[in-house]
Amino acid sequence: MTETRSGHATTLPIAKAITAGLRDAMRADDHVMLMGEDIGRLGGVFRVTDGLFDEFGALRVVDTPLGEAGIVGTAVGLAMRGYRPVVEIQFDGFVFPAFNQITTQVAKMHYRTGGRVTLPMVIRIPHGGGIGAVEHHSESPEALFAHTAGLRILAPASAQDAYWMTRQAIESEDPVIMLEPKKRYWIKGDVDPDHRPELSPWQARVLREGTDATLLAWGPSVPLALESAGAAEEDGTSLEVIDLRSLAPLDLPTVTDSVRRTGRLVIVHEAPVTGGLGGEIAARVAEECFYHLEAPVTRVGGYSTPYPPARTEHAYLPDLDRVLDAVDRVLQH
Amino acid sequence: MTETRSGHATTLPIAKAITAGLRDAMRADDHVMLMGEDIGRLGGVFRVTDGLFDEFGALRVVDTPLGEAGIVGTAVGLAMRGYRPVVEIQFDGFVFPAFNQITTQVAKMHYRTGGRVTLPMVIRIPHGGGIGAVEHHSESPEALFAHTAGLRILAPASAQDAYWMTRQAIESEDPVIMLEPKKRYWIKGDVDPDHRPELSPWQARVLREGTDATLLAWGPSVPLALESAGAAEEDGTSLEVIDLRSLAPLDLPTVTDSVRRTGRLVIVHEAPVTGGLGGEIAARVAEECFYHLEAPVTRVGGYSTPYPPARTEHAYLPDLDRVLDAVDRVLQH
Amino acid sequence: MSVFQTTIPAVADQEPMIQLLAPDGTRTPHDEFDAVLDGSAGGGGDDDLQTPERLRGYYRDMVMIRAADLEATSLQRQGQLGLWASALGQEAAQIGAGHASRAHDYLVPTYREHGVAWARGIEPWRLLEMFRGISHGGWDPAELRTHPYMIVLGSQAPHAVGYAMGLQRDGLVGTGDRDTDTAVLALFGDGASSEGEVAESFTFAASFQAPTVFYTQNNQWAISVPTAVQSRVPLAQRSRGWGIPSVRVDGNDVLAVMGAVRSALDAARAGEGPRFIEAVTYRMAAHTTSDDASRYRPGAEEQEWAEKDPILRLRRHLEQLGEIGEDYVKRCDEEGHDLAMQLHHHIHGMEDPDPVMIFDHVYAEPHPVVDAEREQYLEYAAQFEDEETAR
Amino acid sequence: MSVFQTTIPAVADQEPMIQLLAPDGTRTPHDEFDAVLDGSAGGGGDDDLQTPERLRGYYRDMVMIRAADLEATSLQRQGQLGLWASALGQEAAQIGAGHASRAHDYLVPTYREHGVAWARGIEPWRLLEMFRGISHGGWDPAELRTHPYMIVLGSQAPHAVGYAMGLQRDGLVGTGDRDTDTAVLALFGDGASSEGEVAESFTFAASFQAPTVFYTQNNQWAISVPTAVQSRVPLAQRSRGWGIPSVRVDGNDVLAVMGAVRSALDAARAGEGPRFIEAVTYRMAAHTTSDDASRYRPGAEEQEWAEKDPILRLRRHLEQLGEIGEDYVKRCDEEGHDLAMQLHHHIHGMEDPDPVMIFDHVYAEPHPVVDAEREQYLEYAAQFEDEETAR
Ligand SMILES: Cc1ncc(C[n+]2csc(CCOP(=O)(O)OP(=O)(O)O)c2C)c(N)n1
Ligand SMILES: Cc1ncc(C[n+]2csc(CCOP(=O)(O)OP(=O)(O)O)c2C)c(N)n1
Ligand SMILES: [Mg+2]
Ligand SMILES: [Mg+2]
Repeated sequence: MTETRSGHATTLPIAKAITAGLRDAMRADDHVMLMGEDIGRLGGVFRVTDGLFDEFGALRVVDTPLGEAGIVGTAVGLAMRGYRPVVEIQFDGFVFPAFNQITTQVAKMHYRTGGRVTLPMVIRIPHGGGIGAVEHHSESPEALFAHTAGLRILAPASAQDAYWMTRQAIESEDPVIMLEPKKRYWIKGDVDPDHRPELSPWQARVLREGTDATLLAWGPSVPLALESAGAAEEDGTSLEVIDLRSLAPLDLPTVTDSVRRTGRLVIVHEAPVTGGLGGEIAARVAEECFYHLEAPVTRVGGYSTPYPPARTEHAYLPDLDRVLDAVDRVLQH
Repeated sequence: MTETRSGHATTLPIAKAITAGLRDAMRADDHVMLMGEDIGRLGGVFRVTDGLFDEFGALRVVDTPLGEAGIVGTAVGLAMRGYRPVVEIQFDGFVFPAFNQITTQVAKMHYRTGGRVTLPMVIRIPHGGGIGAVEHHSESPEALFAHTAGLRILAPASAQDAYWMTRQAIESEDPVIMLEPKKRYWIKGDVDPDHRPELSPWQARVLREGTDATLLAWGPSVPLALESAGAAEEDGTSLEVIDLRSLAPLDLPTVTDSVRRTGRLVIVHEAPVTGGLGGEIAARVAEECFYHLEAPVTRVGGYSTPYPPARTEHAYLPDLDRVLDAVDRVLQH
Repeated sequence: MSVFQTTIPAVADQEPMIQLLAPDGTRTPHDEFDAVLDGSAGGGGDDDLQTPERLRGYYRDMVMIRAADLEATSLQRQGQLGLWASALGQEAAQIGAGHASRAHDYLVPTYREHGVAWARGIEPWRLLEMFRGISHGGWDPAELRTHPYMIVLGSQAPHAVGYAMGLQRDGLVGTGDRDTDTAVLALFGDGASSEGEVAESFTFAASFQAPTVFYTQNNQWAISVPTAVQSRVPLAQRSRGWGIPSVRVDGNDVLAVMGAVRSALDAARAGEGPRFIEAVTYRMAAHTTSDDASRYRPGAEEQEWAEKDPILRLRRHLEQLGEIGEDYVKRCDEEGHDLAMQLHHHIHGMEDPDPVMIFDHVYAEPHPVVDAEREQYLEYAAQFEDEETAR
Repeated sequence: MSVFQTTIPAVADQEPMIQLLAPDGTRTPHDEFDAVLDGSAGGGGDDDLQTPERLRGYYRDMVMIRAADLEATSLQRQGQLGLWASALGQEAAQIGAGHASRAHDYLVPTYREHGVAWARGIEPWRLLEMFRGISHGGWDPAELRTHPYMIVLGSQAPHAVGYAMGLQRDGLVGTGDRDTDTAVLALFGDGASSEGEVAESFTFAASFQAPTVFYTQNNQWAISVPTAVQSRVPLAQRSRGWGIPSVRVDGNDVLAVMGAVRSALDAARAGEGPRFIEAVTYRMAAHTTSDDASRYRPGAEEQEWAEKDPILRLRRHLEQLGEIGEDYVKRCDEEGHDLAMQLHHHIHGMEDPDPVMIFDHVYAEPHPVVDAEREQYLEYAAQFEDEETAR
């Protein structure tokens, strides 16, 4: 694959890093195409596809009719015809009309055909809460996808990851769901499109080393985890922070290595704790680090309720106080 | 509610116990109605609604057009009009076209309206594998529903529970998903329609007491858990067996009480272990019983793959050997 | 023959659009709708919907709801609302539909149905709760016989059909008594018409002949996507492949809308099965306050539609009838202004809810997990209050 | 004017059904389809699809696939298959559609498309893999230009449209070269036609004018539910509300089917957009081997349709033409018998797969979780082998 890049190392907000990733992928491979609602002339409601319609035209940046099953389902057909469709779901809460296609088709086509068909497609979903939105615009459905074998899930939390995960998701021969940290879209970071990162996208990254406990987070919760570690440091507590990055497959070794050192794990995510991905990680870590754990794995997440009205979401979402409270609890053990 | 019962204590297969539950509920309350594909004249592909079309007619036993979103979505409207619809999804794998209605509508209508609307409806799903079927007929999607706040989930594993949970699901003011253990439909048991059980449907039941470890299972895996406990006993191992019964809400106290006594927990379910409901339970038990656990909570379940072709499913599904192997592992700790 | 036809003309743009009021206010008679509007249809004795007084009422309603709508946009700019979805330009399509329904009908809206809500007697501030982010829905659907505002496009359509199936079972269809027979009006946009759930709703409604009137406000846009992407032929034709009779009306013409909606609802309540209406109108504002329409649509188009303004049109008609004076117009404007002020004060006076409400009404019956989380939350929140107090 | 009309007659049962072969085998000429069948349409020079040799070929194909189908049912009874979905009675609808497609077209079947598969050159035992439960799909869709059998009703329809959109992007539509231009045939049943995903597929295909021919075999039943529950009007009309021209043909008439499918595919490949065909046929057997049709449908109906048997019909036609003799009929029967025997031996000789295949092809790229589970499984399975060996 030729690496036609849109530019050299630069500073971009996450949203624009994804734009750059899409653009470079489209320049490098003319079978890469985009589909979704309002992604063409408007450039998407978050402007992530801004400028791509002008550059690549209506055949490669497709404003679709308003049907998510149709969007994902036609992408399956396009992928089987040799294209690499990148689909945008406008908001996390609107992925459910496509759930049948994702669960019974996207996830299973490779398996169903005994490996004869590969399905390289990407489903981009702006994901998570905290933006003051009305109902259905703040969901965190990652656990539903993580329980569905056949899917890969990436959750970039920095501009550099946003750029490269976009590229790598598109390059993957497997279908990838990319969860974009909606409330962090405008956070800037360095992006180096010239140097492919050494770390695989399917691996977690230790963002900050520490000794007293490990904080594990992904997507929109990563900045919170870092902030919490900063605050804890002021109190003399040393927290290791891991950005999970790949939610499927889970990179457990990076997490268990850390927990074996710190003896404590706090997992932070926005989805309801009940049945959330944190439970899976907690169960696995407890299995693998049974004798290293000084305290039970503790989860900080959304409550076991639907996402509440926006003016209460500050209390629903994990925040600095709740994370530190959980850290206190594991340290008191 | 008048209790018009179809008969006195008797022995019935699980499928027919559900039939009796439906019949008695329909006799007791003429707002109870059934909807689904082939549930009328045919009596459903598993014959669970057999005879009800003849007794209650086409307005109360409705053969619908072939659209799961339409079935669940019209049931929402009927419930809002004061009916108590009981919807049949023909097989677990066909619930996904209705996933948007279940996730964004059924689960959230009560919350959305600030409690002004109640949505008493039941979604019956024959659930699980082991019947030698083609693709999409052997799924175990319970974790997806358990992560969706607003839903209740019941999983009867005996004829008596099948009868009474049917009645109680219909009586509930909340929407209930009832997962019916498809491969156990023809297992018989005593049903007493005259005496409402003392145990709430939302509570787990200790089926067998034991001291060395706890086996937790639900739905189709319950007989396997009992069988395993029987086999273990021959080896001198005493296993406590719990039937979880309600998957949402989780009755954690019954489980933790047991684990505090036995110190060990093995969870058995058919769904893929990764992201399955077992992870949530393991995480919670580890949190609450941290100092009581002698070994990590261990899960026996489906692999992290799509449900495989039928001639390999014996290796995919938990069986006696795999359960006993897991028991051995927790005992060796 | 009814204007509700199952015939799709071979050439798409041959689909007629019924108009009773021209943009300059001239009234064209209409064979079928005139009798519907004057109450003489269906045996007669029904309300006359086009008395001068009523017409002035519609005018006032449209002015009021536009004032409220503009105020909501400005409240959003002031940070009082998280978002606002303006219905500017769709007043005739909404006020007409709302008043054409009978009080005992059940209405199933989208999230942009402010005129419908107004006509149903739902106070505007109730709508704003959702856009402010203090609740997900501000009224009791049973009491106001109006479904909650719905966000997931198309999801409400099967609810409408199910409700209508309930009406059938309740014996409230086809009795011949106008005050008994009931129907459901299901609203959705041109964009939402593409959702599979809308199609399944057509299937169920047709199959069970459920008394459902599907009503699309084709406001030309689904955010940035023009209606042509959803359908190459006039949307009105969509339902005919199910045998659901349909009609296309000028949605900026309150009388055409009322004629169509009233007559469709009456057919449905009489047991004649579902109907479908396309009301051709225009979303004058951006999609929502978060949207920038200049990125995708030409100003010329907005200009063109400004000339078809539904409020202006009805006023011109009333002027031609000699049934409206400067003073009435002025009074309406003032009342609109007052309403906007009320709204302003009401919203500015709204307190944020106690977050403990997060845990309320997740379930109707007790739920140990939610209850435990509520307890935890309260204990946790108390810590902070203690800290506050300690200072 | 084409038989593909966008006009829905006001009265449902006025929808014509094109028939070229009467049940007694009499051939009726047809304005439009005759030229399609004899290759003179579209500029001429195309294959003549109705030479006596070809007609005999279709007859033989139908006999063969019926023999295979009956054998499959008996294999199921012997426990060799988990399930079988018989296509008995739908041979003309399937063999006709299969042969009307061109080799470079892409076909998207349901789970009951055995005649289509046969016409595409897919050996019957490949179909049986799925029903036996040793694989979820027995062929390479790219190689055989045929999608896998699909179980979740309607789910394949958007795939067909997406594939067709790919063809457009590949420049394989509307070039005017018959061997280049390509189209997609999307099959689904009368029941599946109610799924929202089929409707969304209509929307996408119409919007993008993707070269997709939607083809419904209305075999009168969706398990126990008659087609009337899915649609009160003839299904052929369903697509017209999207402006997708459609036609209804006698699905037990191989020539009517071929005329419709060939002409629709040719229109699609020429860039004229999607088409929809309803082939009226009958599911002669129960839904599957698990079903008991006597619970819901009258024997009289089955009898009635037996008289419309598609194989008999073609044979009668060939007899009228004097183009078939006792010996040919006998030879076909014998070949059918041989095929059944082959199938029998093939299936009985099939070994069960090693369960380690469970872990193969979950992902195309390495996946640590699946790999670890495979390892665990192998270690675990080895224990038992050791135990076996130890004995
Ligand atoms: C299922 C779903 N997909 C996407 C969205 C995001 N969205 C909100 S409004 C809208 C456009 C709707 O257009 P239309 O139905 O014409 O209604 P209008 O906004 O014009 O009133 C979109 C795409 C949604 N709310 N629901
Ligand atoms: C989404 C979905 N719902 C339900 C089923 C169960 N099911 C299998 S076949 C069938 C009937 C299909 O009828 P039709 O589409 O007419 O095809 P036919 O079987 O007649 O060929 C049903 C309900 C399914 N496979 N997929
Ligand atoms: Mg619109
Ligand atoms: Mg059928």
